[in-house]
Amino acid sequence: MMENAIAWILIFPLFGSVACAILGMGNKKICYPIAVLSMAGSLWGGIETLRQVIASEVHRVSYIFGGWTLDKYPRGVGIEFHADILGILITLVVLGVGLIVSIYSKLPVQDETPNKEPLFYTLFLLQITGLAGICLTGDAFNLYVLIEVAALTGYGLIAMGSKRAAAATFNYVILGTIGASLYLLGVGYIYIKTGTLNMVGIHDVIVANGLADSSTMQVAFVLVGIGILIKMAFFPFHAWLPNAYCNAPTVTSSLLAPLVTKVMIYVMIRMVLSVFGVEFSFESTLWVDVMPWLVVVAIICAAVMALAQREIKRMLAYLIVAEVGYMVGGVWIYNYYGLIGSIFHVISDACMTLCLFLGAGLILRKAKTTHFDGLRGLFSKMPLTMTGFFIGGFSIIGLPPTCGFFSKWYLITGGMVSQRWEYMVVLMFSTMVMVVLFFRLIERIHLAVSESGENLGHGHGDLGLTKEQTRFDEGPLSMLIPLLLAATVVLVVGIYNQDIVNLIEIFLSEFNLPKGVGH
Amino acid sequence: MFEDGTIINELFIERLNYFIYVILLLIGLHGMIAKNNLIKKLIGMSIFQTAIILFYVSVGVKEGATIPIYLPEHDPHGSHASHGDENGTEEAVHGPVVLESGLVKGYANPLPHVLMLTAIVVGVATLGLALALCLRIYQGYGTIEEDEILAKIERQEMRLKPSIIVKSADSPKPKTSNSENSAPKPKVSSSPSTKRSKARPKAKAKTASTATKAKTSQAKSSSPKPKPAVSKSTTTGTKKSPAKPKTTASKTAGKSTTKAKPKPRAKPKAKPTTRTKATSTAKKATASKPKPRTPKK
Amino acid sequence: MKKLSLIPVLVVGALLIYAADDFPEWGNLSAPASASPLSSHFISNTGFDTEVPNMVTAVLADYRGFDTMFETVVVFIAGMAVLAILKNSSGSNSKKKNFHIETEPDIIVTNTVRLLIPVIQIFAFYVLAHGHVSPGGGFQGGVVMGASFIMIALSWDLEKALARFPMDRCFIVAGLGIVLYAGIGLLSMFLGGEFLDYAELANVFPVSREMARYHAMLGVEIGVGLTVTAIMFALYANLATEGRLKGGL
Amino acid sequence: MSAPEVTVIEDIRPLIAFVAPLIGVLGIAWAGEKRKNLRETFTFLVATIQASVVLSMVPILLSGSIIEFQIWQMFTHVPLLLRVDGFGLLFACVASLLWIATTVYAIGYMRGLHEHAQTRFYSFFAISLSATIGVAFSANLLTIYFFYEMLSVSTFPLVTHMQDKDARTGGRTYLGYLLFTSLCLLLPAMSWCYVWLDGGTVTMDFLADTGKVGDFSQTTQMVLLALFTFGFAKAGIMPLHSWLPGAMVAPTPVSALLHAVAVVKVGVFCVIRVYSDIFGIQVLQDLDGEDWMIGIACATILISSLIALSQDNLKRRLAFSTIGQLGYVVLGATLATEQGVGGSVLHIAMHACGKITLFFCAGAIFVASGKKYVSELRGLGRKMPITMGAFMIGSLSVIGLPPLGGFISKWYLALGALDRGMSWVVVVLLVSSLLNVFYLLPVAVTAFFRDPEEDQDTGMKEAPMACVVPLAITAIGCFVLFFFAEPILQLVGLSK
Repeated sequence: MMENAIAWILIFPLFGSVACAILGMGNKKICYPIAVLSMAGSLWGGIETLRQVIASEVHRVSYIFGGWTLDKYPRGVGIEFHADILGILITLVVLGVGLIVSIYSKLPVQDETPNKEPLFYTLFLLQITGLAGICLTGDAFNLYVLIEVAALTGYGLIAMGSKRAAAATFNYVILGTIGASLYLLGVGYIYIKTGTLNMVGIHDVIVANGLADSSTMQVAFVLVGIGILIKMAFFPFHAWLPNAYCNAPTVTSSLLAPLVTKVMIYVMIRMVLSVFGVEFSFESTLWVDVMPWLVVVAIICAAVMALAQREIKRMLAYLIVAEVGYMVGGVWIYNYYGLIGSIFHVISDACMTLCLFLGAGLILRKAKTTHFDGLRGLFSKMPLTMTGFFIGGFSIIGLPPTCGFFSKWYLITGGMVSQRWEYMVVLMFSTMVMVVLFFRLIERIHLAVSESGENLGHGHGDLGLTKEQTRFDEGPLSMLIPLLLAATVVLVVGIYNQDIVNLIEIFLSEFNLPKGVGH
Repeated sequence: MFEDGTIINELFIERLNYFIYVILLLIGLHGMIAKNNLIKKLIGMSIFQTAIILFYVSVGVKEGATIPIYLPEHDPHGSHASHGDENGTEEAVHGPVVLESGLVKGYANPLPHVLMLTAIVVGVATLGLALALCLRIYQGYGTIEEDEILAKIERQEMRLKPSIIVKSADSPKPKTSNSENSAPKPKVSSSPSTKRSKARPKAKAKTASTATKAKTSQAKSSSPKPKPAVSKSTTTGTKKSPAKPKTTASKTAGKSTTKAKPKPRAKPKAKPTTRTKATSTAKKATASKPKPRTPKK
Repeated sequence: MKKLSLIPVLVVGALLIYAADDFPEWGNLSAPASASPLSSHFISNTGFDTEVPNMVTAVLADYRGFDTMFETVVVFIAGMAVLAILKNSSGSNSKKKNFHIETEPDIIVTNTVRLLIPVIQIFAFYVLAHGHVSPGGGFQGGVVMGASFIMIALSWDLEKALARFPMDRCFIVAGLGIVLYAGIGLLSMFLGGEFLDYAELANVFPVSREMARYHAMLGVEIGVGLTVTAIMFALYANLATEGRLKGGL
Repeated sequence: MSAPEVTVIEDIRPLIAFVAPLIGVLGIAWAGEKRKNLRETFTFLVATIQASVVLSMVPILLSGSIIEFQIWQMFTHVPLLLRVDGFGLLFACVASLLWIATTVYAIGYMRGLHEHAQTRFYSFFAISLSATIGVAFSANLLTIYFFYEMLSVSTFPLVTHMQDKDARTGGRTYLGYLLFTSLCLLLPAMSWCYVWLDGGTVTMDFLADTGKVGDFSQTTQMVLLALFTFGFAKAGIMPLHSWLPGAMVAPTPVSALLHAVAVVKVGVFCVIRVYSDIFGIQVLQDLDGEDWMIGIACATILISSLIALSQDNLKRRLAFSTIGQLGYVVLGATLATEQGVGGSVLHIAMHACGKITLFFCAGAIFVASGKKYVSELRGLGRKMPITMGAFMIGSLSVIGLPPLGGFISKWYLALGALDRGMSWVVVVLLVSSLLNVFYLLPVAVTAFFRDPEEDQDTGMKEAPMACVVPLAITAIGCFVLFFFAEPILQLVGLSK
């Protein structure tokens, strides 16, 4: 059991989902415990694998399905799961978020998608399966299949939402398919030149045959890169994201928003570092010169669009787009600290986005709207929810001791080392935008002032609301506890960031990355 | 003309498949991006995926090779003609052997075929799901033309918008009858606008909307005030100064950036009181709309 | 807008043509893809490792069995997602459309189909089971099998097909297909190997390790076939009726 | 600023002083609006605990050792480290002792005005004080930044306490200035030091890394100096000062403690830390462009005093006075001489005592009479003799007349200026003291020597006891501090 822990990560949710589909036909109530249990089992597998990875000398666990082990067969004959520290860290994020959201899901799923609980949980668990698989797989084509697993479940989960969700999902389907297909094409280009699909194998062939100058490989890099950028909603390709996440059911957006974009950034990091290799990606392509400027444009546009929103979920959706810019920038400023920042930001952004979307879900449930106009007085009505929500918010701004501060610190340090001033300036700019976003929200909730600046109450803290509207009325515990748990995670990840960063440093130490002057 | 090294030779003779797949792929991509009809987009998607399949299969081709199924003489169980596999001991005697390396070139590369089997299945799954979405969209909006869907969504949002404001505005003082009377007003006045916004360009509607916007923002700002003596349609209501709502309205109009939410005044003749009527006018508008546009195509 | 969309399209085209120049020649035996150790291993060792003559099947169901498992899952997801999207979704615009046909099904059509269906289904089993030695396998067999049910729905009506294969059962069968596939993998894991290491099944079945792979592959293909059959029919039934599962085409 | 040879003692007391208010918040929130007395008992209790813990560390410091406590490792090489040295302890003493006074005062003020949401008020007050103590005991730049941000955010609900339009404007200015500067100026500056100094091993520790910035080029040093000075915008240096008058919309206890003591003093405290412990006196003296900073500090002093003259709203006048006084502190630090820095340190204590008295008085006047403007105060001195007497004492201390605390600090500042050979700075000090006289004394003079207006209601009397007692105590404190300047300097470790 122990040596197969990495397989159990996927087996638990896979069987859980089928169990939901079959058993759920008879008894809908059974789906929720199945989902929570399989997530817990999966998380156990993840933690066990992390232990193995840390314990192993090379800091990675290679697991080849079907018994096509490396001692008897060439690499790439079977499909390999290749868990290095980075992969297993992101997997743990996926599983952790999945567990928290699955606990959270009980009531919203019942209320928002009545009679569809078995379907919902089936897709939910398969979504986790796909995302966790993406993080672990060591096979370029298997990655495509898993991306599609995650994407298709995502389409289904989103389309269960409001009426508009269908149209939004359709856009997502088209863009997502373009992205995945471009990735597939890129893998084909890699295959035509290297003759293998195994990530390690590809890297070995690139180095051995000196393929860095091959135009096919260059185009393959572009295709894979653009495919992933579309999937992660990088700025010019972000069109699918806001509508999809806004109109999705609460649980769906809480699950997808923290994970999908982040996992795709992980894929980019993996492609850049492990598959194509540092020399190829950074030295022999133009991406290092071009991407930081695209990132600047992306962050500015996303931040400005977030400013224009008057609805929490939509605002958060644009924030995600901006955050994607952070992380992509952290990779392409090309240095050690930038990558630490990028990887750590993947982790912390997942935590804080989870926090925010769980909070938004609770607000929607209790206040019946997430539009800014309907939020006044929520601090007294649901103080715990608001605490959780704004811990996430402060983390996005980057206030210590939340994890957002530390990731931002590393990103800034990275920009400093690479002397990418434009990236640093834009980080500052978007930080200020986020300050405005969240404190404007606090103002709207806390103050008895309308947006245009009129006093609404009689003064002395009167919010112009009735007693019932400000009375203490928290959401159900099954939703509140996951939110507070997520908020705690945001703080804990911040406080113990050094431990995580140490792990990331172990991972990065095998790559030859510039560390800056005097390091 | 076709000497070695010329581009024509390179592209059209030796790599013809790769050239054709690019063309197919571009057709598909263009269809996905540019077509207005959702089904046509899906057709584009299928062409796109098929092009990729063609590419992969081309990669697997080997000159002079046969399909990747062992010929009878290489069959792991031996020739079917001479040996039946009636007993298990046969294998020990006649066990499977590794194919000699010289024979490998006789079989096509099986891997791309396997990959494409997977890709086909994924394509089918995506297509099925997308068709279901199309059905759902058609149920919701009665059309599968993208621009019409967008227009309808915009209109719905606009209809939704005042109701949110009203909700939050009249919720603090639900008792005062005045604010209740005034509250539904913007909702009603906005419903005929469905027709208007359809008929005229967006920018125009935006400018025309300022007046009603003043009204709605007034409703928003004034109704929760302690003094219930706020009457909606006139500017006499607010105690502070009658000019105030106007200024705020212009401010909000300036601020509204992403989506124009046009709320033109109600036309005097068209004054639908119920929602159903409004939707019927909306339907009429959409029904009439495609007509002038189709001949252009 | 349409003109604008040409720009990315042409850019992509230019990129691809640019790269095509660098490709190995079409059908070249020494191209990396064809000459790589991977490809030659599949060709030379498939028989030795698994005793399956059809390399594609062996690669699909054994070497890259993990991929195929998720491929099956993708099919399953498609069915679940379509159901999730269309269930209880009857919108305002759907009621004006009423294709209910009052006339009886055509006698010639129904009788022909009645004759054809057993043949089709047997052919489906053949395609599935004979996938080891000839082109075919779980997906192909499953699709043919699913088509037979669709044929019933087309020639009679959907209710008749649904009476034979109710929607609930559809999803149970689809789920069981995945359970069968993953269960074989799980079993081999419990027997001491990795997940999907069919050779370990030789510990409990009286066959050699190679033949264990051979037979397990058949089991896996049956699992795939079950899922594909059920989902193909479910997709048709749901799409044809906008999720109402009555009336329809 | 610490003595060269010191013994380091591991002790948890700094952490207790920091955490006690945070735990107290739980009690305060639990007691809530329904159990007012219990809630305020909690506040008082926590304040007392904090003050006694802080005071209990004084003997250790006087014996020549410092206390350290590491909370956790933030980054590689950078721990979140609490260290109690003389300067920090002095600031902690000032803040925690004045918190006790403010607690008593706040009870009188808030109840007297029947303010709303008092639980929230006391909770965030406690959090703010916790953060202040954190700043005082920080051992390196990142730790200080950590608590600095905590203070910015936790004071926001206090500034916007009134929850109306003015509160929104004030709150926006407040946060806009403070977060913009800290996130956009401070963070890059710290990152710069972290990356480019000594191979990334620099923790920017106040003890170990003093003067390492000197490795940079002159231009870089100057840019860093500017980034740090303006980055700590709580110090209120001139172009970035307008948050302080804006924050005066808060209830008076907030203005009194936070905007006369905690927040602004945290700002100047950080600036002094940077000047004397990051740059170091020697490096600063060698820095060419440093005169600019002195000029800016002087300009701040003079301009703010001139603006204060024109303010009729009493609290705003005091706010601008505060900006000017903060200028003194920064000036002392920029002078980069032993005497100058000593003057700065002393001025933190002296001005805190004097200014809090003035704010207490302003609040007491508001509670008793509802008056906010200087011009309305005619004849008030006869009705509220204690309050106005305290106001007089506070004014004189801020102006800098012996035998009041304010005199000593100004004296040291002048000495520091002369040390650097900048006699024009002394002139600036004199002129500004004169301006202080012009804008502070008329208040007391109007209250005592002008006849009351005709229509004034006659029933007016002193504010509640809870308000009057603290302001009397702090007024006495202004006297007492005059005689304790030498021990303070000894504590800080500057006295030779």
